[in-house]
Amino acid sequence: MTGADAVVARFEIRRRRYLDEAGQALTELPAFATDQSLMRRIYEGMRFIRLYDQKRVNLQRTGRMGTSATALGQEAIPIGIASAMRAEDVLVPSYREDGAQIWRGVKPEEMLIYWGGNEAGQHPADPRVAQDFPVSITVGNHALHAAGVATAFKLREQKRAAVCVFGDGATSKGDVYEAMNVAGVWKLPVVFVISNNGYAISTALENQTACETLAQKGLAGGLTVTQVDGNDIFAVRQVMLEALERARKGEGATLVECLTYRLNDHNTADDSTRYRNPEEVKARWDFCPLRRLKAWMVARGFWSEADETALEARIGEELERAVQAYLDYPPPKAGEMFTCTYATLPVQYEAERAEAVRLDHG
Amino acid sequence: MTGADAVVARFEIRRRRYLDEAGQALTELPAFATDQSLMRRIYEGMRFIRLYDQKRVNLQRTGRMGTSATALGQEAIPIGIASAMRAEDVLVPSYREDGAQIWRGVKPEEMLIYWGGNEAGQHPADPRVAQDFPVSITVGNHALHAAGVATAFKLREQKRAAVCVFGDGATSKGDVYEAMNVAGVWKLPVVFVISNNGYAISTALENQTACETLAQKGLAGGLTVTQVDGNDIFAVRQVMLEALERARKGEGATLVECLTYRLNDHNTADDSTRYRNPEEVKARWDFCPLRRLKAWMVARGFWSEADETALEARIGEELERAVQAYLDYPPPKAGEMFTCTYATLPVQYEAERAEAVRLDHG
Amino acid sequence: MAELTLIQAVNLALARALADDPDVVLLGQDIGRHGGVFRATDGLWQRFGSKRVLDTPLAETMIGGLAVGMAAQGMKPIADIQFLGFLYPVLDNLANHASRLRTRTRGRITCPMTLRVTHGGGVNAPEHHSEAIESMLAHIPGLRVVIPSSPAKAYGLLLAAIRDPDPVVFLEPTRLYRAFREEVADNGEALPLDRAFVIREGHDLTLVAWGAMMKETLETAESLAGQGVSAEVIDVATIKPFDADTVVRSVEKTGRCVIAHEAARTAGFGAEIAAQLQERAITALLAPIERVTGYDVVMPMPKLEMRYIPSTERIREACDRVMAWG
Amino acid sequence: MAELTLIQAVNLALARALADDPDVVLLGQDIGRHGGVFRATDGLWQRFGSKRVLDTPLAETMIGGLAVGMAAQGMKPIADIQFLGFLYPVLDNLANHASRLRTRTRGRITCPMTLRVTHGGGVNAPEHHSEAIESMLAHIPGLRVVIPSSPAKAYGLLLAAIRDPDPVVFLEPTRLYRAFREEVADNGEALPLDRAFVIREGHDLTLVAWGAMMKETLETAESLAGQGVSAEVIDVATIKPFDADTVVRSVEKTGRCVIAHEAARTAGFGAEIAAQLQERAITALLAPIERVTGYDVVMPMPKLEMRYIPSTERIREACDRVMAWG
Ligand SMILES: Cc1ncc(C[n+]2csc(CCOP(=O)(O)OP(=O)(O)O)c2C)c(N)n1
Ligand SMILES: Cc1ncc(C[n+]2csc(CCOP(=O)(O)OP(=O)(O)O)c2C)c(N)n1
Ligand SMILES: [Mg+2]
Ligand SMILES: [Mg+2]
Repeated sequence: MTGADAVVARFEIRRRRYLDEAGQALTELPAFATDQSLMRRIYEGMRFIRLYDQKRVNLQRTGRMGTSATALGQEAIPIGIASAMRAEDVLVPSYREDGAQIWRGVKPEEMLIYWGGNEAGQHPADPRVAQDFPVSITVGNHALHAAGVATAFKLREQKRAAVCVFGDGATSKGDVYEAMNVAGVWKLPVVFVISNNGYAISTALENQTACETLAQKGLAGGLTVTQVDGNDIFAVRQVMLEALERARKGEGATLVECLTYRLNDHNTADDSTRYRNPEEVKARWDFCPLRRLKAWMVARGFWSEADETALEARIGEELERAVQAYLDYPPPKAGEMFTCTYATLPVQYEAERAEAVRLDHG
Repeated sequence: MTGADAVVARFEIRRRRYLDEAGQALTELPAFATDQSLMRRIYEGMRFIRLYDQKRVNLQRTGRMGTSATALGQEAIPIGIASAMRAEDVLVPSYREDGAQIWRGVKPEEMLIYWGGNEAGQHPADPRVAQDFPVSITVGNHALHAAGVATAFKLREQKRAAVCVFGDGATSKGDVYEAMNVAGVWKLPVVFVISNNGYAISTALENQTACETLAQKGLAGGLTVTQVDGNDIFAVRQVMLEALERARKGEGATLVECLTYRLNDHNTADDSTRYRNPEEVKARWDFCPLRRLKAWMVARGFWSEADETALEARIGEELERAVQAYLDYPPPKAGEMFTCTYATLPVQYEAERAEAVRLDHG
Repeated sequence: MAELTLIQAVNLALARALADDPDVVLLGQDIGRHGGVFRATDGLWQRFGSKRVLDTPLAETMIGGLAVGMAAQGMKPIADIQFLGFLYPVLDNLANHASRLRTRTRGRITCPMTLRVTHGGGVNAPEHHSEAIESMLAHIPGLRVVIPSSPAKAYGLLLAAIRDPDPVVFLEPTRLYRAFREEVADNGEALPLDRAFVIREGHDLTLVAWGAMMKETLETAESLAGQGVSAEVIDVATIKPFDADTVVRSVEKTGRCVIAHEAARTAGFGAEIAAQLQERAITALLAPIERVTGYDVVMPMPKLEMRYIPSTERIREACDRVMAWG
Repeated sequence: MAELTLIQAVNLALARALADDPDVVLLGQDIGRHGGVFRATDGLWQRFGSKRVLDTPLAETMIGGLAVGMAAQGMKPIADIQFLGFLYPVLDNLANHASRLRTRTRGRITCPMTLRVTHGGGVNAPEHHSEAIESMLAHIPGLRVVIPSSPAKAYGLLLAAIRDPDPVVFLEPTRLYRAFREEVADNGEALPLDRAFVIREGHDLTLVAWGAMMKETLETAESLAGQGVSAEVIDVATIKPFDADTVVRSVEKTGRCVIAHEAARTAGFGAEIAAQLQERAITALLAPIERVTGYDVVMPMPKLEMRYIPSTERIREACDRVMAWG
């Protein structure tokens, strides 16, 4: 290049990592690593999602569940996020964070009721999650909702943060960018988390963007950005703790890119062999976040095979109960369509309701 | 920060500059600087816009023109862009690039006919601009249209480039980001130019984004990005030449941020004293791109006061002619509404057309 | 009581809402220090500060999405979109989120937001500034759509929209912003969000319109009176929910009806009104219901916009046809 | 001639268009190697390559905007939006650009693009996957809106949409994708874009519907026949422009009409049809025109969607009311 070029800005993207694939610490672990009971709850939470996902898929395969997506191989992300959040924070999830929603207080059967095709599942009983957003089926829209929630926190001077989770594909959407830009200029207490599992259905990351990292997309909003090994629960949780702290302190928004891999099909309606090589998937099993954490837990003396057996039995019972509760849940009556469309149904639509109720032969 | 942070990516933003405010060269100038006839045409083009803008505003003030915006203080951008483009390239302008459109072949009276409230002005006679896009009134949408045009070039293996110009405010729009992202991943032959004049109507840049540069927004699309002194015609034109060359060579898209300042109100309907200090504006006159270039031209022996006087007379006559042509242009007939809504009007709408024609009392 | 223009009444209602309820927050482009491109928010930023009147970056989708998130927290955001042609990017949030949050969560999360946007042409504005797409909005369940036709209605309906627990799109007829003044009492009284207004009583013919079209409609009624034809004029005011009862009652009396609107004819809201009238009052109809509307063409630029917007002449011709029918 | 499902007919028409015209290019999410979430583009990427079948990043606004730019260069892009609930972000480009480029430039730049998107519910899909907003699209001047009800119509109408010099939104009834097979000749013959089809002749009553609702409508006609009521059934097929002549002719014969559609009632396209019928055939009407539609509520999730979509029972009740009227 000719001419006088002065450098006016410099940026750097860093990646956080603590545990290697074998579960060996690569560096000093975050303080919380010494908290055995916490680490056990975290491991149990990750284990729970995997078994819960299996159950949900089995229900779908046997015609008792609608289409839904699992977090297979990505369990460290929802648990890392949820375990770092406070109850008063607000979670704005995509459709792959059942684990985070359940950790925060949604009952497994409530998630199943939702995925089973009933809005009632998005009205969980636990007051701690009363303000969390429902599952976002529309990819990316929810980033702006999280920014709006954070705007309310900021205007009301509440020390709370909003956390929005979305995938690598979602980063191509303009509304996600718009959310990061306003979060940057208004210094909003929000954390955007990219669950970069390498695919958007069949679209591999290299066909989604030319960016070498997704974290750098946050530079377009003037955000603090960081990348983490998303299969390393220590990295995910620690970076979330730091980002949430920054948010609550009024230091602004953070974009966290979690590197992971989708070991399962996109969802129960997908067949990923149409677009990716099973060999590729097999190789990625070596990076499984659960195996890694378990190895560390056992080595640290925090966990034993006996614990594992007991846990599986416990989760098995809990899931049996949840599935039964789901299957026993009464189907909605036609009138329900009308009850929450407006605070009070305008008289103009009463005749429609009456007809729907009259013709509801159950 | 604790933990093992590895740097995985680095970026830097550079700014291009050749002439200082006084018109002194700060470094070796681009090759084209030695081409006296080109430099004279460039200066004349910039001078033309300023006088054309004055005329258009006067017409508005006297009730003979609709709302429109001027390029006062930004003239180096449209001329730097247009003079660097080839006829076969496609310009996708915003509403502030009359100068670029006219340089490429749109007649001044055609621009006036458009701003006067008649679509006919967007159908210029000159075949060289037959594929250029009409003025984009909707902020930002046109970035995707430019990417689409570039997609056609790429699929057809044509050595052409699309150039899209928009303002600092437009960079907050999701579609502009989406355009940059797809241009990056598909290596499209497109150049996005930000005419950063510091304001989006009343919104100052610091309320638009937290980014220290707008050029860095291109990093979110994996683009080649650069910043230039937008009031330095050498910098604007040279960087455009380089970006267009890269585009035609198949080396991908570029985002160019031109730093300038809007010396005028946003448009003829605006009163900028409501939101910015006249002192601020006064100070910015020292950076006027015309004055700067003229000083250099005179010092270089490319231009004289006699030339200036002759030019003003010539432009004066040309504008008189254009204004007369505009005022003499016949108002459209009501039937025109129907002629181009579809290639052929569906019979279903014939009755509407007949009524409109019947009731057109001129 | 002061004589105010419609835009002054909007400003007054916004000021009242900001003063009454700390959860009310305005957000939009250039609404702060600048006071809005039409001055609708003039002085509000100076009076209530930058935490109540938020100047946003230039992104309509963002304005809609932020409002949804704020409303989900129980705030009462009033989002401002400068022109209806720029509302399209917000439809995603209006149709997929604002109007659905309540039912998606079975009442757990609600969306008490208001979205203000200018409506219609006739002000010599550039492209995309003069649209009228109320029927698209009326098709979105969970939403309310309101359009005032006078300063007093603007004040009362805007307060109602802001206080409503569900999302409301409030359309402001640009052509009426400074068209005339009316006495407006700043009494904080809201108007109902489901009632049409009989503006002028009559027994031969029912004229139905809303927003800026009330002008041509009332002029037509006046000219008809000159010919001894007594027209009843109804201002729909709330497009959604639509108060069919009031219109049906009128048509049962007059037997004749002409509907006028600026929006394109096909699938315009006039179709819904005509459909309901023939469903509920067919035996009373002495003639077909006529629609006088914008044509099925793209809203033209200023040179032709008044040839597109229904003229008094066009409405009058329709009335004459309806009166002469059969 | 092969017996094909509707989705196979769509695939066949796309393959034919790609083979016939080098300017035809498909773009959308997962339409390449994957073949589309419903397999509509199965095998096309393998056969025509990645320069004719483009997998895009995940951004609907982008897909619409790219198509506009490509079409402005004279290409014939066929954009694919996975579900109608994700079309909202594209409305900005459809209403402000695709439908306007021709008139904004007085014919200099045109927009011969096609936008394919699934339509309607009944397939047990998640939220936002089962919308029906054809009336919103029908309100956009400069656009054409088409919806097939059978494999053969899908083939002929899609080819017509692709070849049309203006933007066309092609709605594909998800519920019919694999519902039944029909003989489809791959003869490259297009069907007209402004004609409704009389599917079944009758003289007592006219039933009007489109897309997936043809199923319930034809079933109703069959059950009516059992009661000695002869119903004429019309498939609108092209929502915009709407072929009112065919429907008017039928109603002038039968004097009775019932319209059925999945979309919410208020401002649905049924209103436009009813409005035009009473304008043009009021003297022939022996009863009010009834609309049997989705309710004015948010499209419910699977557990209730079949209570929302008009059932044969609801359509039959309306027919009985209309037959018994007066
Ligand atoms: C706006 C929108 N467009 C398209 C879809 C269909 N869709 C559902 S998931 C998905 C891929 C999302 O990929 P990514 O963001 O990476 O998240 P992941 O599923 O991998 O977790 C698509 C295209 C949608 N739900 N919403
Ligand atoms: C989508 C959209 N939103 C709002 C407007 C109204 N508007 C016209 S120009 C403008 C400011 C644009 O600022 P910038 O992008 O910096 O360009 P500049 O006018 O400064 O050249 C706005 C908000 C518009 N035309 N389009
Ligand atoms: Mg992904
Ligand atoms: Mg600017």
